[in-house]
Amino acid sequence: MTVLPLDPVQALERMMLIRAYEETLIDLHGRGRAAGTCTSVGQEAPAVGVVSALTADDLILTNHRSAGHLLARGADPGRMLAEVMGKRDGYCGGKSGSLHISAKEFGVVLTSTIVGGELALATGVGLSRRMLDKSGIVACFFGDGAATEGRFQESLNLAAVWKLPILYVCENNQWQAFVHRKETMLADGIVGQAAALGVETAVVDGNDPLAVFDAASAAIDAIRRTGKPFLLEAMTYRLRGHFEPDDQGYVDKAELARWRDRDPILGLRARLEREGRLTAEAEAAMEARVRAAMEAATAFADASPYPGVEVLTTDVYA
Amino acid sequence: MTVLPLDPVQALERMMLIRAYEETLIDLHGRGRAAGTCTSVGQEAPAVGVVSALTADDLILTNHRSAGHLLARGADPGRMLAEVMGKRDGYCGGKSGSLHISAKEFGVVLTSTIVGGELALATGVGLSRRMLDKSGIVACFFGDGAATEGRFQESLNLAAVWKLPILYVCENNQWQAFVHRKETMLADGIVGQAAALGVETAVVDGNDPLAVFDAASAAIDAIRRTGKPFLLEAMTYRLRGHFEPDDQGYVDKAELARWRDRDPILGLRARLEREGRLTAEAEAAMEARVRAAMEAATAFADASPYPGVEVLTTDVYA
Amino acid sequence: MTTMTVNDAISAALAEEMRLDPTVMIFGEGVATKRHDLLEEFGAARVRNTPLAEGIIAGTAAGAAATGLRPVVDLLFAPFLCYAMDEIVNSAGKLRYISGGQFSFPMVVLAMTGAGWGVGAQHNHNVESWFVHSPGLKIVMPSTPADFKGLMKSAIRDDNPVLVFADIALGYSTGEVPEEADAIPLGKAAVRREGRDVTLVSYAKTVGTCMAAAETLAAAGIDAEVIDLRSLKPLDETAILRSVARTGRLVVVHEASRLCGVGAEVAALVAEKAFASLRAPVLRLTGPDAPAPASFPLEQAFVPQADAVVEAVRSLMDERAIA
Amino acid sequence: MTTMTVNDAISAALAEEMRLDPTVMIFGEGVATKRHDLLEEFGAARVRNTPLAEGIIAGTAAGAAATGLRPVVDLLFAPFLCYAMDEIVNSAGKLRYISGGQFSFPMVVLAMTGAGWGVGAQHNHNVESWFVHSPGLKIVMPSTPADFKGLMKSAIRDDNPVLVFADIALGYSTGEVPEEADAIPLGKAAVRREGRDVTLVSYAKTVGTCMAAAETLAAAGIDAEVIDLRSLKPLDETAILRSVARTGRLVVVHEASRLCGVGAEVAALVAEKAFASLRAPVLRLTGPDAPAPASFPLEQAFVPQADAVVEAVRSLMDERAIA
Ligand SMILES: Cc1ncc(C[n+]2csc(CCOP(=O)(O)OP(=O)(O)O)c2C)c(N)n1
Ligand SMILES: Cc1ncc(C[n+]2csc(CCOP(=O)(O)OP(=O)(O)O)c2C)c(N)n1
Ligand SMILES: [Mg+2]
Ligand SMILES: [Mg+2]
Repeated sequence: MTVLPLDPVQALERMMLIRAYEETLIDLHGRGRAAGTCTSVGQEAPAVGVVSALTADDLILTNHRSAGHLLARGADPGRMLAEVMGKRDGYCGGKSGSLHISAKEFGVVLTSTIVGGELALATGVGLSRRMLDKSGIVACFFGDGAATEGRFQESLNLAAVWKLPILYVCENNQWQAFVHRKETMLADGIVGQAAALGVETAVVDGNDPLAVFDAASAAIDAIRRTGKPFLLEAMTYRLRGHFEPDDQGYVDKAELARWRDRDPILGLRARLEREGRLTAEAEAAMEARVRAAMEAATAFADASPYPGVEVLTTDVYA
Repeated sequence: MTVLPLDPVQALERMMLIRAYEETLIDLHGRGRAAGTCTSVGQEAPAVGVVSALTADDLILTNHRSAGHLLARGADPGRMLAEVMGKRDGYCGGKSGSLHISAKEFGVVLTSTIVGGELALATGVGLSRRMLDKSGIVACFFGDGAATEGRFQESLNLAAVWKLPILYVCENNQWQAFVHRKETMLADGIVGQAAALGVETAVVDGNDPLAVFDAASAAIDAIRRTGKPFLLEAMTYRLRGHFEPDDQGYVDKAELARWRDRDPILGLRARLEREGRLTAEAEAAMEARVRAAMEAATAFADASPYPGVEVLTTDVYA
Repeated sequence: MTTMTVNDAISAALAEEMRLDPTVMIFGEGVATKRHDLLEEFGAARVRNTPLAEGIIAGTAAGAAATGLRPVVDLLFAPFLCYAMDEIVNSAGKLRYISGGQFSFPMVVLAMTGAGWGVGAQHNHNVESWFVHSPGLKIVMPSTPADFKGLMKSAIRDDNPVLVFADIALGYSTGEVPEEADAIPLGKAAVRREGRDVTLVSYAKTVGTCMAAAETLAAAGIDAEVIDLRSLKPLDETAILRSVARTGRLVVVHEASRLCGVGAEVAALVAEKAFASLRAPVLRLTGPDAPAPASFPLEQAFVPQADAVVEAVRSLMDERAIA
Repeated sequence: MTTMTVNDAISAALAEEMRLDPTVMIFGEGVATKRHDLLEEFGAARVRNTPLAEGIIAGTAAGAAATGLRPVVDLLFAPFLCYAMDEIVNSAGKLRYISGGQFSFPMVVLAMTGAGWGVGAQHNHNVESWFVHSPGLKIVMPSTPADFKGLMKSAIRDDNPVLVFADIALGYSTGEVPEEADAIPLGKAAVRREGRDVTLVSYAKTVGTCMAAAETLAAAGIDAEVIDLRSLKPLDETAILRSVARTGRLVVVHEASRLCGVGAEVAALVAEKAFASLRAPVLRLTGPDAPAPASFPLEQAFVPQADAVVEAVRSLMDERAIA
């Protein structure tokens, strides 16, 4: 299976959709219609860049900050919203909540809100690819915080020793809930640890979707070629709080401002405009499509009923 | 507090005592008088080398292969044997078993037989040294297998970030129970991981007690000077099986033979003889002292009664 | 008396004990950020953020406790304790015994649990009975601000590892707390309401459920006694047995699931030691044997409701045959 | 029929199921070294040694199970499961529910437990009740080679995570195993001895204790029924209730400690659903609420003995007042 080069305009629209989805959710939450949630505002580039480099056979594991990964993969924002709102038509029937969506039909397996959970499961998904002679690889998204859980070492070590086809994607967004990364590790990133375990690594500007796409494509090529795991660390920033609502009172204002200036959506848009690849009309059309998509999604989720209590104890056992 | 240079002749006698202690235990086990156990035969050098570099204020955490650490610290082989035999005069009143001896009076705290347990506790002991303004450092002994548990990363990372005065001593004996180290990690050792976490490291010939002493002394100096943790990896070999009895059927005979030739006791003895620092008489006297010590120890342990059932539920709560 | 929330009561207990004893400290993921007052008053050495790694947080607490400190660690949500089971159960709970009494482990583990936040089964799982089953630990799970404060103080002063579970739904509930609150001893239940017809035993948020049920029952002429266990270990067996000896009927109510839960223990205790007084079957009303759903109506349905308690009691009152 | 040990029965079940289903595999610390026969027959891809890291072993099993394999993992000793609680409880046990049924977790976790090896509390801790309390899991803890083989086969075929606890003291005990042993369904208890005066409910090594007690009691004219639960979850409530309905007396015996143990569950079940038949208090004989000591005489004293069972039953038979 071959992956087409990333169309930067499409990448922009995808990022805009992710942003709009999360802003919708924040708005719904503000109006008491959805639970609080973790957004990925500012981190749209790793989602779009990495997921665009995957094929349909590849599987994804992700964490509590997963909306971008799902949307980049083509998941329906209406069913996602429905899930977050606990509605019956959500991907998991409303049982999973705001942080947990998995969607088997898109190969988004096993979203874990236990930080580190995705790392613990990824090796097994990689192992099944190997043992069942599947061609797909596994993309495992996790945060810099997850990398301080011991499962990080255990997962990478096993993947290295067993040669499992896993693309580890660390979205190093500088924050671990209410703690800055600098308080939890001495190095600025985690590639050193991966390298010490024998895992090949690369670091990429996590606010540039095109750079991420290229780095991910190269990493995936290496995985398909060697069968071995690879760790890609995308340096980015969590522009909003940990969990909505969050006043970010603990955030260094200058640092936040610096990264706001590097907003991945504004950055790509400016670049495309500069390069004459994005007209005002095209932009307006994109905005309209995104707005329409989110309106439809909200209407869908609103219309979806809550599950009946009869499902309280279904799906416990197979 | 200053540490005297290691007297090589005394180091030899200490190693001989450790060896004799474990051979006594193997013998007692063979005769049904003691439970099976994990010996450190072949690994006497890191025990004697590191422990001799500690002062009385320093604390030790160790694992299931701990007899050498205890004996090097001056623990009474009689009370140790009594503990292993489940007798009342054992250091822990017979409750701990063959693998678990801790002896507060010697600063040997919290022996864990959960592989990795000592790594998880060491940071707390280091923290209490810091917070209570104690001068001592913490020596934490663990195996190459323990280093594949995620607690290894977690412990070193926290020690690095919090600047805890811990000397991590990895006795890399090439085995993790019935699995060769080469099956569980790609690198030949673990210093790379420690370095990636910002922990200073050194590798030493773990079959040469004098080299270990020098390396440990330098490491301890660094810890006392900088307040930061240090990892010393001693490359050695488990000459016997994982747990007595064990026919070592799974061990590569050539590798075993190579390391037998590097037996740390034979090595030091030959060297001292070569250098004319050990006479036949001195050697005989040492052997006699060790034999006498073990005879006395065995007699002591034999004479010690089993604990009464009334202590079955004592010491559960403070 | 001051009125305060459960969250404030916990903070007050922490501050007071840290003032009294310089060896008390607190650390955890975001602790220094979120407990800024404590950071200001006691400084960065005693109030610390940690890396995101529950196992080493709990292990550090155990190692520190064994060698002279009194650490409090906040592990956030009860399911995260899964990453720290070895340190809590195998180390803190056992190493005193294993060492023949050479070491003790004066430490406190804090965690939130329970339905009410809609965030699903990996944040909401009531696992207190695991720790009741394990040796060497103490467990408290209060229902009022005063109890949170008083029991938290005792937990910090205790020379053993104590787990304090805070039902998330109670965090912002308010109550009267004595100005100079004394420590409340671990292991004593509170009788929230006296009654002679039936004993309702509960803890955490479902104490309120039982109180509501008792009101309804009272209107129907049924006089329910409500016991709030507060401490799950040590368990106040005397309070339970004394009550059942009088009422002859027992319903245990909790949100944790039924099998091998605290309700099973209370029921078994009574079936052994108060059998002669029992006039009706012992009932348990618990959360279902399922992970906690996130969807609001399902999450509500997960928790035993006052109606169901009323109904259970009524069914017991009808068991005339046995009386 | 062949005579074999419990250990051989487990091996035989593994080999047979691996022959039948190519997606079955086994891994763990030393598995490929110690199960050399399996390695020879099925090759290094399906029989693997792992690094020493229980969490990732269990997590790998869960991830593999969700995506097409049927892994069996050997975690060695029950206390080591503490390192894998997140993967077993939060992932394998919950992610089917959380995902709204999108995934299932056909995996088996093997672990040894129980007194008899003298190696102390960090290797010997009977924690089966933790998993009974947790949703989404199944637990078996057999007492005979035939049951180990038959239940192990069912565990491997089951589409849910199943924990198989092997009482270490039973490893070398022998028994008859049918040549072409069929899978024994999970969730069915076995009546080891019929009797009309008292029901003894147990599992693992204390089933033998109950059988011995029953012999002694028979000599004294007391006819004990002995139920071997085999499966702790699903629990065969019907078998327990049917028996107690007839005998009116119940003693539950296990080595795990008392509080919130399986015995509490069985007692509570009976106090609710067979109350009318009960003619005497429900008794539990369990290990003490203490870590397991290593010293031989203490370790022996840790385990409930036949004498104590006999005495407990006698005390119940004397409760004439209630009959
Ligand atoms: C085991 C565990 N510990 C703590 C939490 C609470 N928590 C949720 S997200 C988070 C921060 C995670 O940081 P990181 O891995 O960097 O991901 P990010 O949120 O920055 O995307 C924390 C502490 C959790 N869900 N699971
Ligand atoms: C958590 C845990 N897993 C497994 C074991 C069983 N076990 C005891 S020692 C050992 C090997 C440990 O290897 P290493 O750390 O290298 O120490 P060594 O025995 O070589 O000294 C194993 C697997 C254990 N005691 N604890
Ligand atoms: Mg982060
Ligand atoms: Mg080793």
